[in-house]
Amino acid sequence: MSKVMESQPAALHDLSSDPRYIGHSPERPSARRLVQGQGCYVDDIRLPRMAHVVYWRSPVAHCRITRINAEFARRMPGVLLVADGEDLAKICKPWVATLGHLANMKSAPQYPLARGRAHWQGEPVVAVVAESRVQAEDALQYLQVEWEPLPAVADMETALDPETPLIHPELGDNLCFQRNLDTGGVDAAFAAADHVLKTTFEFGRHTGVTLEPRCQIADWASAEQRLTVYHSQQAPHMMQDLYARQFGIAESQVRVICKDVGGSFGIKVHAYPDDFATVALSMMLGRPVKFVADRLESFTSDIHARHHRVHARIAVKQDGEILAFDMDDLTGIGPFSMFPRTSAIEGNQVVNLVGGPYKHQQYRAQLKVVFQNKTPTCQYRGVGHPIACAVTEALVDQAARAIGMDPLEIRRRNVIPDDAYPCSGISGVKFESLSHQACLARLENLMDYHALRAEQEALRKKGIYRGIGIAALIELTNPSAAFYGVGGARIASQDGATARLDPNGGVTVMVSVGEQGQGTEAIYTQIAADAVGVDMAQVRVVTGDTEVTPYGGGTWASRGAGIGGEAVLLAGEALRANMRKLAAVILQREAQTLDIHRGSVVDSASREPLCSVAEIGRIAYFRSDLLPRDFTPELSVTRHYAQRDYPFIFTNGVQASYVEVDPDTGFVKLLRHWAVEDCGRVINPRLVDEQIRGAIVQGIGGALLEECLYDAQGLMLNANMADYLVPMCAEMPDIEVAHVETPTRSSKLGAKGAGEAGTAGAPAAVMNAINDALAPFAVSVTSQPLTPQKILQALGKV
Amino acid sequence: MKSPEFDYVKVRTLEQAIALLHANGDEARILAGGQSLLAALNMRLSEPSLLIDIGGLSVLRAIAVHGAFLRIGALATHTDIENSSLVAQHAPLLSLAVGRIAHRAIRNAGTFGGSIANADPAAEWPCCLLALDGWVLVRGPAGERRIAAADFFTGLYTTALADDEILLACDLPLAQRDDWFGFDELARRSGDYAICGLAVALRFSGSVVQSAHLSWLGLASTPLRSRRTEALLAGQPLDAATLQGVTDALLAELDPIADLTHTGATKRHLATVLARRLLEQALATRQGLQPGMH
Amino acid sequence: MELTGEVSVAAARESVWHALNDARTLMACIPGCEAVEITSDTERHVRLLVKAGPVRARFVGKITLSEVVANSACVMTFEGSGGAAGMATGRSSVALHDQDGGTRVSYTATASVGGKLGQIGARMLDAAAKQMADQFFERLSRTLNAPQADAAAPAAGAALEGARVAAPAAGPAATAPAVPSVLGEGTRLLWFAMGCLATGFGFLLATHLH
Amino acid sequence: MADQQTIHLHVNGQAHTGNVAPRTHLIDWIREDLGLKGSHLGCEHGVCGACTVMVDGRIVRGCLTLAVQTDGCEVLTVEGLGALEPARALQQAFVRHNALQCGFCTAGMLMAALELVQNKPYATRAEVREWMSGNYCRCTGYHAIVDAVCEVLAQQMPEPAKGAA
Repeated sequence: MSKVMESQPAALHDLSSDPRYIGHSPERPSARRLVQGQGCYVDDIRLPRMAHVVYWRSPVAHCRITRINAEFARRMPGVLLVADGEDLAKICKPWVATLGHLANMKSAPQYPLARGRAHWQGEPVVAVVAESRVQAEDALQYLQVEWEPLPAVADMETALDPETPLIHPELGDNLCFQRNLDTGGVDAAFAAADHVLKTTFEFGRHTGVTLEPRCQIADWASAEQRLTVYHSQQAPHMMQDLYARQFGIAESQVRVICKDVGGSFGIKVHAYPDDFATVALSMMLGRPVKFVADRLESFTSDIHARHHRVHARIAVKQDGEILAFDMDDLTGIGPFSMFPRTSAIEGNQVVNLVGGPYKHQQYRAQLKVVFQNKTPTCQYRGVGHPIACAVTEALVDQAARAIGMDPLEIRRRNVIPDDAYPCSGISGVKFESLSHQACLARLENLMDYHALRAEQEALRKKGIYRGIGIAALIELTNPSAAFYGVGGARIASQDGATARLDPNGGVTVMVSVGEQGQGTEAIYTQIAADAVGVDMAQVRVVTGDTEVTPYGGGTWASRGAGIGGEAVLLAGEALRANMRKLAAVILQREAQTLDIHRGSVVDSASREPLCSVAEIGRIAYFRSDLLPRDFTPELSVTRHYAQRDYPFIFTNGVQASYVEVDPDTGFVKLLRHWAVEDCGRVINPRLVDEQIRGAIVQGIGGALLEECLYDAQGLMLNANMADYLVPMCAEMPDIEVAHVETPTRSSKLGAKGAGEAGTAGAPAAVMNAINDALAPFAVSVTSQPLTPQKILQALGKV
Repeated sequence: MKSPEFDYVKVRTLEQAIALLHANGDEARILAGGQSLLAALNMRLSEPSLLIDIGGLSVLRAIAVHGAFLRIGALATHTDIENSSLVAQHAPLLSLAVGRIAHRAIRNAGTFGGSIANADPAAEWPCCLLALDGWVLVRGPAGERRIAAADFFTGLYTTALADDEILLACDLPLAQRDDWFGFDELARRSGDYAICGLAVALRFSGSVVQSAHLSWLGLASTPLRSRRTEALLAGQPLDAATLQGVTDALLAELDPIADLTHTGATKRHLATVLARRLLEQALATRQGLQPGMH
Repeated sequence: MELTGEVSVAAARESVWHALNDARTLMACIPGCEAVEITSDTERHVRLLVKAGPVRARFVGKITLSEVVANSACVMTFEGSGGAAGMATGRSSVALHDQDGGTRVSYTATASVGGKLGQIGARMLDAAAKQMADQFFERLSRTLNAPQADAAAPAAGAALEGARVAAPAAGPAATAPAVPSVLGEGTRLLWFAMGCLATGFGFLLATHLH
Repeated sequence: MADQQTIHLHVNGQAHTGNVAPRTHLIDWIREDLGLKGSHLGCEHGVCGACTVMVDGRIVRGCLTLAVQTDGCEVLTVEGLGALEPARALQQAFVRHNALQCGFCTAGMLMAALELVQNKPYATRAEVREWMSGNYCRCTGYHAIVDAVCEVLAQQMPEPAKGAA
């Protein structure tokens, strides 16, 4: 079959009488500013009387702090303050990061700076504040900290053994969280299977390596008792709430401002100990204090993620029917659950998502989340998806190989059909409307699958080993309050937008979701322009300031377009309606006979321009004397949106990777990569494609290169940019992206998330491609990153 | 990450540099390209009281033929070497290797002499210098001396250079008509230090290998010559039997040190792969199956 | 890092043991060893200057001795710090055996490096430790073959800060007394030094710059 | 206290005199003393490329260059690119292809791309990937950056050569 019909269940409806921007790829308003070096990141900001802080961090995984001698450090030029955990604990409350809906989850109280004990290499212990960064670093050399080493829990496999020391004795064990899911008939399903494939998977610890390190400026204005924090952060309102609560002040006393953010990916959606420490220091000094993590401390203090060991099985019939999945996941999360999202969510997601695209009827999963003396882990782009997808898709490929079926064909036969929705997945997740069949068909054409298989076959005869890997995936986006809110975390699942007509006819839109580079400001501009009926050039979007924008959750879980975008659409439409009412009064006509069209008030039937939007703005703001006494124009409109129909709106997609493996060296060359993505309505195709490409490369990094390597004492061995291998340009493939658009009916806009699917599917696609290339040798590798060392070992060469 | 405090002198003459080095001893450090030194300073892993910047001594940047040698000034940058037709003609091995050194921004600043003096066991230049049996020219208060590459690299980041000596240049024997050179390395990312790398210098008489130099990077605490294997190659034709012999000899001779992600055994295996591939390339070239590389 | 090795020294077991117990011999044999301070029968504070390429890191640290069998074996644990630069901890055991024409010294050591140096130097730890051991024993053999050669060892009376802190200008300068012959002193120094020195190496490689 | 040293240099064509501590690296001096914040600090050990600037027409790491070393030099930063034709073309191509997301790497990317288009007019797509691999970008996946650079190379290629490539 070469020609494939594309099925599109829910057709896209027009969102306005004159759709000009939504669905197109106009230029990003901020792009020109950034290519001319006119961005404004936290480290670019210099406030009057601003001081600089550096932290002494634990050099070992676990120790008792026996003595801190700051005498010499305090004598150094420019030093303003040296403070430790006891000093800061006086003004900042400790926190315990658990969620009510994660049954029996445990963690221990955590402080801005370690008190008595340091629990991981990189935990902040002492703060040194000086007039300049150089002076602070100079003084740090003279700080004397004495410590006694304590036994470290490094290996998650033995974290729960009785002989393993307890990191938090008061908790009784090193178990943070566990979950078991069982549909009941799993053993029967495996007994009925023609083939059972069983594999152990390993996933290395990653970290985000945002190019701009974590940074903030905390400015406590003692006179008015107000805190302003310039923060490179994804969730300004969440941080406002946390600062207010931990320091016992009113929310109204806290303002969080996020200007340009140099990449976040989940690294900057958490509340770190040094975030609170920097604020505390500003309060103690009554001066602005800037903290910018240096790259070496980023590696041990930014959250890590992904470290899982999974034993998994699949049961399959000879005809290709998948009967069941069964898996056991162990993950190590560091000594504390991360504040406030907790470190149990990633493992929980793996349980929810394994087997996700398929219609099998039996599933069993066991999850253990354990404490260890390593950098805390938490939500990072893809949260659990890359693990669940790699486990699922590798097992599906093994099943296909066992029964001699084409990998594309076995997926075609087992995915939940496009006409079966809405329905529930076997783990209990609710699906609104997915398009696995359409996406597989689209991929088959996009990559010219059969020609590629022929090429692979021909090259094998010449001793060139290429492989094709396919990965179908589901991605959780547009979360409802079920994600965090129900668990008691004050993390908003709703977002808001205020649209305001300005006197000159321009429209200002203030949105609670910020810009991290993914282009949210651009799509909000597009949506607002279409919704109101003005040119994009007339729209100005403002984000990232808790004092200016409506209250909302911010940027996480691929919700910027689906949640924030809907709020902008609703606010824009409401403003348009109010503008028509105003025009009706001014022109003495019925509102329904008028419309707003490209910056003008027009006759809705003839589209004949009647007056400019600027003219009704002028009258509304400056000549209220011309308006009837009983009419007040409402030209600032706020609308909020929360997705309430489903716990999450799932998206789906499928990726393929084409690689060449050198069996002599174990080196892998990435030749091509394809992605077909269904994120519902595509608001800006170029931006969505770029989100997917960037996310795919981030996923490839984890599959082939990235890993936080630790020794048996819990010390990180490659905590620098040269030894922690992030993907660079030369090795990465060209990536072709195509779309199937199945809009969600849970919103008017119909947009789902697109930010994480690339990361979710890439590791699975690449791992499957490598194992397809290795198939002639009858070996496979399932430990990521898939290094030359591991591939050569699998091949028996070393 | 900001450097600790230090004084800085940009010297106008070599004599001035040597005098300062002599006077300040261990507290002074020579600044050439600075691509390793300044990173170390940023991390505060070193606290010299004086940096002696020799960057202004243009006399040290020359690349020129001196008798039977190509002399490469200590301050010649990697990019200078990349662009030099003299290097391509007389020391083609360097032209083959230079593209593998880090990335352009580093190659623009990093210097040949700096790399040699830094004696990084995974760096390309020390490996090439050793492969070519080149010489290192140094000058101290006592005057100049010439040190053979084989005697220069004494340990991990340590060389025969005395504390008060400055590296002036390196002399590389001019490539001859019957010479064949090859360079290859295995790095997971372009520009990274390699897991393992090999520089090969062969002199043929007809189809027989007259002399063979196999110089390795990334395997030990210094660049390394596999001399037992070289001896085995000398006087042999590059046929299948010889190639197999080379592989066996290397397995017996090499005992690489592991790195973070590759065991010694893996490096040994990869070394044999590199050797086989480069020697097959040499064979193909000699048989005229492909245009001569040089 | 795990390291095991064996070396032959052309001297009788007793004289090797004695040499290993003579602090001045050891200071002559351990590159960069600057000072020793006796803090108890089984504990020594030591200062060491690590020099490797552009790295210059001064370490102070503590070595504790256990399981001593005179003239034949001992076990040491070391903890050393370069202050903000990093720290090293480890455990090692050394045994001396008679053999024709001299003594065979066998050793095993595990070292672990934390802090900044560990973050960037780990990849070269094995190479550095191995080289350190080789250098030490080569110098030791030379010293034993030329008994006078080591007489003028450096570093008597150098200043030293407390254990696991390092701050160039900090702390009162304590004068290290001349070191009497103490069991295992030298081997303790050796393994401490190996741990520290190892940390000093290799970050250059890690920086991937030329 | 090491003495400050006086340096005279041109930055983006403008003459500057500065008093700098010898230890101040170029990128800090440009950002803090000149207030040119377009170049960024990403790793301060020379790997990420965010601080890449041009000194005398060649790209270098601003974190591995001392300000005092650039006495008498011509320094070019992202703020000065608008005055250079090939650089302006690169900026426009980056915008067209959305070859930037968060923008933190962009100044360094543009600098690296500039020396490429000035020195290797016939670079292939693979050579572009190789050349640009000294600069880290976490957002884009590099595809769009490579597209943008290749487009400018194609624009600049003399007509007859275009067919060949």
